[in-house]
Amino acid sequence: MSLKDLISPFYVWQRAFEKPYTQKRPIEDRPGAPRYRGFHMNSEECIGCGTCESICQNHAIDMVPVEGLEQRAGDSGLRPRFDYGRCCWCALCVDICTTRSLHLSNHYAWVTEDPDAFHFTAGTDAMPWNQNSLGYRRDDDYHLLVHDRVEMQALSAEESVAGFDEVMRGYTEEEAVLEADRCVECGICVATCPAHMAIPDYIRTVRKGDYEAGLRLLYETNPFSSTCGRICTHRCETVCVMGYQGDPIAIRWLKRAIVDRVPQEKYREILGDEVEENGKTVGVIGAGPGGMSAAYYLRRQGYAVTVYEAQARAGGMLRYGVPSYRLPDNQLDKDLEYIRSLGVEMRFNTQVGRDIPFTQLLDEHDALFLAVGLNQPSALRIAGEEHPRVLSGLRVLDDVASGKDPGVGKRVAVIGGGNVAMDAARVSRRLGAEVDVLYRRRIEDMPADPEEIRESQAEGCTLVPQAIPVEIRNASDSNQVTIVWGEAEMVADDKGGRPRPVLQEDRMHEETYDCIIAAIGQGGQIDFIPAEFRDRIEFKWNKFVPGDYQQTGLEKLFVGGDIANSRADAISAIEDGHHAARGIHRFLSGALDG
Amino acid sequence: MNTVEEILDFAIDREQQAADFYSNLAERVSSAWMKDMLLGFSKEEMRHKGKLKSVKLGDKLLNADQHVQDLKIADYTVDVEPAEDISLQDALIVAMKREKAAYRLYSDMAANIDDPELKSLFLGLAQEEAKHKLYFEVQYDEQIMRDN
Amino acid sequence: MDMQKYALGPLPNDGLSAEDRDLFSDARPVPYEPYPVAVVEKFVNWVRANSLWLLAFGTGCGAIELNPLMTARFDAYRMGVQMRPTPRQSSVFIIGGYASVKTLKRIIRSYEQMQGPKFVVCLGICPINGGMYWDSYNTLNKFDEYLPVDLYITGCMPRPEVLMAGVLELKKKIKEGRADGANRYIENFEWYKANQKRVIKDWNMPDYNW
Amino acid sequence: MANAIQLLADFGRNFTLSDIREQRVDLAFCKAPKEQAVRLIRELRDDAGYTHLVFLTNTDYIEQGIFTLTYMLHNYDARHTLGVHVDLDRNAAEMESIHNLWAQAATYQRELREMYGIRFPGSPRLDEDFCLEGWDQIPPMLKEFDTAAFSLERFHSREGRGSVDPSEHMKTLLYPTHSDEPSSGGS
Amino acid sequence: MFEPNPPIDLSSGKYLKLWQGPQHPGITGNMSLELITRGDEVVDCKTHVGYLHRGFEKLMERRTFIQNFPVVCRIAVPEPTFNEYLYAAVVEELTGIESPPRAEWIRTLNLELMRLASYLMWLGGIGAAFGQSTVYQWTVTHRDYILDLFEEMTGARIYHMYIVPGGVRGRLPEGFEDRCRDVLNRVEKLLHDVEKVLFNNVVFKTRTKGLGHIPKEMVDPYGITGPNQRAAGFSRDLRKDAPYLVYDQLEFDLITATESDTYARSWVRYLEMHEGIRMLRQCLDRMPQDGPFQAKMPNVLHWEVPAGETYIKAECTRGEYGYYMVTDGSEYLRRVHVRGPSYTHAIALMEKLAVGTNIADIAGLMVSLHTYPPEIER
Repeated sequence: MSLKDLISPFYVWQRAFEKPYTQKRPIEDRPGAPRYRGFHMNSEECIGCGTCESICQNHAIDMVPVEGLEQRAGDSGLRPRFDYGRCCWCALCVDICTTRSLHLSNHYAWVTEDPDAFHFTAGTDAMPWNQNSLGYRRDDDYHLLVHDRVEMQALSAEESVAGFDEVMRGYTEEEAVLEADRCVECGICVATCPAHMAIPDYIRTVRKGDYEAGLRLLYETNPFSSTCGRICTHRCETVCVMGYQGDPIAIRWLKRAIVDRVPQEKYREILGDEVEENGKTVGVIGAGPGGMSAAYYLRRQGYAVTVYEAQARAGGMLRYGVPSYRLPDNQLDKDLEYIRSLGVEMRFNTQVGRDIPFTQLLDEHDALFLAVGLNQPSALRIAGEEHPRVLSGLRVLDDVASGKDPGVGKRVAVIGGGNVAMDAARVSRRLGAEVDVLYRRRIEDMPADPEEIRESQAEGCTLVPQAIPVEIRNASDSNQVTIVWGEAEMVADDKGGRPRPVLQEDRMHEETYDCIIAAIGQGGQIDFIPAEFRDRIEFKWNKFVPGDYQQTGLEKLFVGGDIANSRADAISAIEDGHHAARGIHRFLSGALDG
Repeated sequence: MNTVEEILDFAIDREQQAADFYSNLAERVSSAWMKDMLLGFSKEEMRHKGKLKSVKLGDKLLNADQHVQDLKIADYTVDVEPAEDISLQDALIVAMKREKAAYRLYSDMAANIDDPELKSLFLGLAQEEAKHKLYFEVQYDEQIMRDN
Repeated sequence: MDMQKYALGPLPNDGLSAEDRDLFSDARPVPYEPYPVAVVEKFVNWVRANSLWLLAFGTGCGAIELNPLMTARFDAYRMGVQMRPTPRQSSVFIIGGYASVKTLKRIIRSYEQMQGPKFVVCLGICPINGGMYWDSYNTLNKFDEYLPVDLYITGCMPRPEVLMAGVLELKKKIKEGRADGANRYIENFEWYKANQKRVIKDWNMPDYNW
Repeated sequence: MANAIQLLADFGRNFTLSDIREQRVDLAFCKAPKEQAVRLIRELRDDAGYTHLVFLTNTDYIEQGIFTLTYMLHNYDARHTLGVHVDLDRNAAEMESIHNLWAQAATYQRELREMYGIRFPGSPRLDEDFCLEGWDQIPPMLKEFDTAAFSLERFHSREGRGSVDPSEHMKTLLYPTHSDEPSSGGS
Repeated sequence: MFEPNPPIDLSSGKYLKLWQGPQHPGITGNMSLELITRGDEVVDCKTHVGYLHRGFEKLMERRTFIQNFPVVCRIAVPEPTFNEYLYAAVVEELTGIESPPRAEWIRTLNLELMRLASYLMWLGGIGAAFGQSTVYQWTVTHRDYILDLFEEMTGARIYHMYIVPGGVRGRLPEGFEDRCRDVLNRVEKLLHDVEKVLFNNVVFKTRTKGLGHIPKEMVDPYGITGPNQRAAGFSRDLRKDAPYLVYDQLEFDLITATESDTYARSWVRYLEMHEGIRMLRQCLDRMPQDGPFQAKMPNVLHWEVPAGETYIKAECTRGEYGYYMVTDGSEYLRRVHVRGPSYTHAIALMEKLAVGTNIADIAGLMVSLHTYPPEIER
């Protein structure tokens, strides 16, 4: 023991003269740090995808409906409800939040005597911390999700324009798994998909490499999987939650990834081919995606199905309107062949009304599904349109699909901005022409798929937006044609529709081409239905207005496809067919009130 | 036509004529669907007639100052014959052109008259017709030129 | 108050062996009766509220924030709070988060040994609904099934500042005469005991630890 | 560390070692038969410098019906860690005790007895409760023990919870009839 | 080597069985010692643990790899970040992810701050165990200053959940370095005061010197690691022997002692705190200011870690802390074992050291081994 050791402890007194450590008002004066992980807040961007619920290891989050909140495309109408008897404030929910709507405030005090009180729906319940501006937010450089899409291998513009080879080459297995891995499996897309395909489920099969299970899932809602894996309008991707901070999942390509890995020979083995006949017959008018989809699901339920098709081959617009660089014939055949192999009877070159009366079909079958599509191109109805160098877009595509040369020449003007116009333009490029695409509205208004627009531009088509064709004249060369067009000004629509183009007569242009391809829209043709049924079938403008289950007032008649819906795409037609099949089955088994 | 009453009677009569035109055409067309469509047009004209009647009775007023949009589709489409195999596209063209002609008529009359009250009435009628034309133009824009 | 319940006779003390049974009291606890004069009861409650003695038993991870609370920086002593090493001297039992079954047994022992008036404050999420350990085979999910709770403070961890807010809330409750957990325990004694014995499979202590 | 593999090769002359794998330069694993394991570990400790028992633990391979014990040994001088695996029959899990080699091994063995039901005859206080008290179920670390179900059943969960699946919710509200279920007749 | 204590006949009346804990102020956390005393002398000691057993290893088997990241820090309450780091390191090694250099520096900073905070808490404990409550008041307060730093860096005081597989969760906040330096200066000043008040205190010296002597030959058979081992004369420290993170780029001295008693162990820790401050200052000076702090990650919602097994260890305040993990290629791990130093120190070692000591010194002895019950039973 030393003297120093005795005295040294008294050093403690020195601290008596220092400022005390004690916080005067700890409750009031110590808000959480700016990054503090306090209580939850949720902003209006929330779409109720439930990813927060999936990642929560404490099961502290429930997705609950919120009164006054409408569900719409891309918003489930649910909101996260937190159980503060479970939450550990790890903020994984904030890190994973797809819309970045969820974050934490720096508020941390909640004291009550009621153990059942610790529940609240963030963002909608009035909580004391809702106005807090500080608190934990995900750092911009920190990610728990993969935001960049795995790009698919594609032909370069030079390669693709050189022929009719498929432009998109498909994912390799590794690429498909990587892309599938990005999916958070929230299922928001399912409601937006017209066919309500089990998207998260089949994406999971890609991730697991179980393509057979994937194919079975696809066929539950869509017998045109190979086709849709290529040319679907993929509305699902527009609401994909991954799109809020990065690229949406390439849902369409993943569907294709499944189909590409299952050879056609194995379809019957994987999907089954046994059909239990139920003795009833259904007629299907039109062998397009809608008709064949109905045929597939009806056949699966045991109906004897006969498909009446005016053309020589099945596929409808998919065959005659979609060029092979987007959808190779053998891929369409892959889908169709399996449907036919189940025993669907096909009557080609049989146009209802011309070759066989509608009433006969009505008598012969227990029910009819009609999906004749829109195959009448709208006319330009401007002066000079009867010029022989004015072609219709559908005709050009049809010719190319049938192996004929449409003879477009070296310089082509395409009128229109839909997929038919884009395809006509790209086909013309492949046939060696310079192409201008005249469109009345702006490029962003084009109804064509964005990638069609992008690719057509890459392939060298010149888009001329806000150009209204006004007149067609003879050119000096009789093999050519001159078009007069005026610039358009966009005016807002008073009733909230898309902006409308108005011709500016003082800004006119004149241009001479080898041909003009008109692709401004199409209408339907249903004059074969006798007038006596008119009162029982609702029709507005140029479309059917079906009731529940696609049924018309003429109980035996169900309708669908482009001629019965406003979306006019393959996937909607497929769902119409499937839904009509459900309806027909209910109708014929007495479960549907006619 | 020097009085408000006379002018309105004239206009009402024109609407009736238009309605008759469509119902006559409907008689002739072969397609049940077009027949229906044309009867719908006819009904639309009868509605216009009804509106003018209530203007005459003083229940409603015509607004001469309102701005009605002109999509000018009727200007650059060709004239078509109302034949019995008329298509929806052509029927719409016929309709918008008829409305355009009516609009022209009233506008011209307004230009040639000095009486401010009557002038205003003609302008009001012209705007009515412009609205009808816009209706058909919008339908044409939406239903026929979907992709353009 | 239903005196019927307290006339049920002596506690069975089934968990004890025959020779041990003689060593422990089998008396039933009796609920606290407020002073008949309201003003007196109010005054007494005011006194109680300003002298909260915490039992030094860190039953779970929440105990970690009791150190800052009871030291210079947050200094809960100024609110009349201090730590006591034995239940006999304590009036507030802080359940520091999750309670395992093994700890529950000691919690019950300690709680029953505390002299009234006594209050239970639960810290953190785990005693509310299982919290982080909602699926653990060894931790309780709803602490209020086993002992009466007067106050819950959520958080993981609840910070010392919230603990202080909790103390203020508890004081308020006591002053208003609403902190009646101990009476609830006695009034629903059979229910609490049944719950306790449902999870404590080796019950080898008296039914009430006097 | 190349000489770790060399060392195991040397030991391999007297022991039947399998699954020799080098995870890192300072970490290797090998598998020894049950009968040889304790002798091997003793020799590793006494002759090869693996004097530090880092831990002893068990992995449950329920699909193969085995437990795999891992004796993690460390050689301070060589700065090398060696994991010795020993497979046990899951239905008759018993292993020789090493409490005589390392004092703290008794604690590990006690834990394994409680958590997996593995017996280590002779190990002190083996059958005393370790972490659990009054446990009346199968050992909790066994793969077949469902802790969530047990917790729910014994400790309950608070009322007032309930979640809705977003896509199911949207289906119910937006397209309730688009379902095959009510009409699933045929195949 | 395991040597049973001689049998004791309790019925002889010479002995008293005494439970220290779990409800006892002289116990570190929620655990208990079953002591048998003869007079003031402890003749037998048994450690009882499990009061905090939550079954982490089981719970982790049924959570995905990202879901485990917030779980692990709860294993050792006063020192959570070592769990975070080791879990992250194990998952990274099995997945083949490499966390970027900036994250490695931030992690080192984080771990050393944690070490300092944990030691401060311990220093208060050892002071209080020997009647020096002033030290406890000082150090817990200074630890709180470090918790403030953690709060602004990670968003929480206790459970930081900041070191995530792949990197760290965010950059350092604006002005953090300055505030950190300020706290380090304050802590350093405090340590000098503590030296005067505690380590030079005749009472403390008298009571701790010679208490709980661990002979050198006991170290390996009892699996003693960390400061307890270094105080017995071993120059072993994983930061030197198997450098992880950026320890190979930091200058620091290995602290050892030879006396191997409570005083020596305390003194080693005390000097290590100074080394920790030295390392922290180097981190602040040399840390990269930009660059990524997170590796490219897969979608964590269904993160499948390839099949494999590994063991990663780090030097925590108490010794060798390690994670052993077996994966089978699924979204869930097959087995994780958390190797904590308290496991051996608090049970086998404590039971041995307690025999022959004075009952009044049990608390101090316990603290001098620096054990955390939640880490023992997990």
